[in-house]
Amino acid sequence: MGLLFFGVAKDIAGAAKIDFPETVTRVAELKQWLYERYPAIQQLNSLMIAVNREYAADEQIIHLEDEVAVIPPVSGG
Amino acid sequence: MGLLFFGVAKDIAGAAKIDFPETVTRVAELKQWLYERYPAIQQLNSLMIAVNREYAADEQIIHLEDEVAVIPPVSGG
Amino acid sequence: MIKRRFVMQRYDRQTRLEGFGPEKQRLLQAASVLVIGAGGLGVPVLQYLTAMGIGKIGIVEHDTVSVTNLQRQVLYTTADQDQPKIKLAAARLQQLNPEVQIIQHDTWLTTGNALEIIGAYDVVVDCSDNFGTRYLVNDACVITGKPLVYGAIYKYEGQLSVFNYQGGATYRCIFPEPPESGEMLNCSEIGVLGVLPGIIGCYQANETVKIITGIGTPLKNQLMTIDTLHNTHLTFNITPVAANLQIQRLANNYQQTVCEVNNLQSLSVQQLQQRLQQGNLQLLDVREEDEWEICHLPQAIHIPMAQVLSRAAALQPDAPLAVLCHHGMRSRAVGQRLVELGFRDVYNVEGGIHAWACAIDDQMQTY
Amino acid sequence: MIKRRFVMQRYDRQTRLEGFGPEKQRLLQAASVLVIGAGGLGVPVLQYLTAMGIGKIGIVEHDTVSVTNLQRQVLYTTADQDQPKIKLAAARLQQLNPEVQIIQHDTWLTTGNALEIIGAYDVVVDCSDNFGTRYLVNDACVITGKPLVYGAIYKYEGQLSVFNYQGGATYRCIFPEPPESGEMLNCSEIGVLGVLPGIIGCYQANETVKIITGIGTPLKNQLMTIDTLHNTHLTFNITPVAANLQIQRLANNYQQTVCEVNNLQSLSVQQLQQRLQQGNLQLLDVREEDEWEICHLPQAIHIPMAQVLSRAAALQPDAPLAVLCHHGMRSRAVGQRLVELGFRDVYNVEGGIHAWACAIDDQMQTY
Repeated sequence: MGLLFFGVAKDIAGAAKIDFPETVTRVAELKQWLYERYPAIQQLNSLMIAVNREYAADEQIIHLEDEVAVIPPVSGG
Repeated sequence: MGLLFFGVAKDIAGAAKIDFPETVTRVAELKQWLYERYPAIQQLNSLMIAVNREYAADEQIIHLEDEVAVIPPVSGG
Repeated sequence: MIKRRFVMQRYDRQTRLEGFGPEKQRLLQAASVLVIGAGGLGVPVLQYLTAMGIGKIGIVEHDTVSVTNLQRQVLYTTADQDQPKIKLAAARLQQLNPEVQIIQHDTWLTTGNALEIIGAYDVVVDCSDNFGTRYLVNDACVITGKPLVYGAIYKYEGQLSVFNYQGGATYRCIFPEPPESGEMLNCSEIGVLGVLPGIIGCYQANETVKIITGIGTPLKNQLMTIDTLHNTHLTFNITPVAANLQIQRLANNYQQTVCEVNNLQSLSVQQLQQRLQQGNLQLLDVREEDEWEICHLPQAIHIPMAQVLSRAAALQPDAPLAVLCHHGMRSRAVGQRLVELGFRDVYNVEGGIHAWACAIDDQMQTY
Repeated sequence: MIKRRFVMQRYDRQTRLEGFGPEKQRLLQAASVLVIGAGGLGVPVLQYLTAMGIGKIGIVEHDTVSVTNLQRQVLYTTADQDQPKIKLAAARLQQLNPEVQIIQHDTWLTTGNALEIIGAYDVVVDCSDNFGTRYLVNDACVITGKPLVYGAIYKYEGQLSVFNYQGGATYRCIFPEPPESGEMLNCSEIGVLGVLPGIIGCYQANETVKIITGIGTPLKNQLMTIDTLHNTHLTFNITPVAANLQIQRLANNYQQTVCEVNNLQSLSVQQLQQRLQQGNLQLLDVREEDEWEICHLPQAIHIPMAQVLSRAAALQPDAPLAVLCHHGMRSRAVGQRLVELGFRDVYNVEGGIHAWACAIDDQMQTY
């Protein structure tokens, strides 16, 4: 179902949605993949990954058909 | 997936969601069923029925697994 | 040159926004928007469109501020009661942003004026509160070719859409005809949580900006419902019906109603004396003939309680009206009934003519 | 008795609402809410909570009104520039509803005052604009056991949640640590569409009312994202992390920042004269030594342009500062740089000392 970007992650990735990287099978790997592909994302320090609308910890397994969201903190007020 | 009520239809039905009536197969029949079960709904005159988040005309067929929404007009401002 | 710099500084937080920029700001400044109603929905729409720098904003409103407005109409103050909303709104919006041209249409929208008023603007925002006006606005927008930003509320729910925009669906494409009986649905006797019109009105302002600037995806051919109790947002696709896009003339009658339900208010006899001196008050005495003979106030209209409803045509429903009896009990019942009949500004004189005799006029005969 | 009737009349549209009623209104009137920040998010939160009749509302705010606030902070007016927001907000909210007790905390929230201030309220609404304050608010709410209504915005998007409510998740359960470098993310140089904080702030007010009255389903253990460009609303389930609910003390430093980016402003020489007479202005002359010898103003601090950045410590970054040169060009460049460095209220003297000599002091030598 693809990878959805929010907030500044959308700006860094330059897209609201991309195809899910086929080599990735766990949340920790996804983060690593993101950091390598989009180094600026590392500056976020905290980055919420949600799989099928549920917060997903590093060890969680991701399937190709899952909807995965990449949600950074935002501070504006 | 059931029958969702909005606005005053929710008040008339006394519930936000009920099981879909098994005897009904088309939108026109659903309206008739609603008018009989909840006579006050007839006063609405216009009543939007949506099947799977799409506006549905009277002749449209409804399946048991569809999500059906009953949306009356509201006027508050 | 300095003026230009100043203008851009005010909108700096928008113009530095990627995808917005000075060119979108200029589109806002070149646009005109008509907001129909300066009540629950209209207040946030007007506040944010004014702040963001729309070039010209028209307001259609003919109501005065009532205390029951204040739990949701945050542009008005407690001291504003009985003042015309349109003047108050225009003055405060100009203080917020003097660069915006505010046009006051101090009237209800009618079949007689709708086409002319709506025809003068680029975008129409429907913030009215009754079905009659909503259908009138829809039809007039179709006839004049104006996009219509629709918002409506009920209890804890809201509906939003953008009608008649670039060939998209209209209000009549989802709700072809108004309810026959307004009794159950029209107006808002049911009540509304104060913040709900804030949410829906802000979305209306946002859709208006999207239409004017071309950013994002406006709710064309979509109806969005919002349930604020459970934060449920559903979007339904709707389809234009050709006949509804081809309306050529308005209907004869839209059964418009004036909707804010005013509760029966109270006047002390001291307040009554003051209001009578000011002269802007109808005074209705509902006592029986023999009581009236004993004593009465010279300004009073005398209609015994049992005849009030059949003779209500003798009273002006839009002007302030105080109801008086012996001790304030019968007058309360009559006042309540007049409010229900649609009288807009009704007061019960507490303590009745007996209190007047005791506190104001010790020459008056008591009984 | 009359007071009581009046109270209920103001809230009539809520109290006649099924599922709300007078008993929920009494819960609002018995509750106290702390709103941190009276800016983009804080303004709608304060307006609607005041209108709806919360018993006591505290405001934490220490900023003044800038012209760049006015595209979204609709409680303030163009004439309010440079005035303290907290005093303006408190006065206007009292006019809206004098029955609400408004408490002014005229300070930034710090590790020194957070626990005391937050501890005095039932519910906390975070309307701040920087990560430092957001983490401080979260931790202080956990320590004092207060539910936290969270809202934050970025460009066209918003986030909403209710943290630390009845054992639910906290801010740190989804974002354990703040970004290391604030450069990219902190504050709002990126800009924001004026109406976005209106939408998010109204939702925050709505969640606050839900928490206080027990109606509906607050966003406990949920993060809702709103994309206003496409009207996409997604709700993500989140899980409490036990350690985050057991914070016992605040961190030493939250790297709080003051966020509104103030643009370089302008002063005419006439305005400069007036401000110098009022005495609340630093005047920086950035011309070269030989120019200074020809003429200068007695109040000026003299730092030639090339040395300003290395000697900026001689200037107060929080107090108003006017920059002067010969014709107003060099001073513009320096002023811009000082704004970028975080100086909060910087003016370029248009026309420079030459304009002063021509318009104000014809005894001054020109060159």
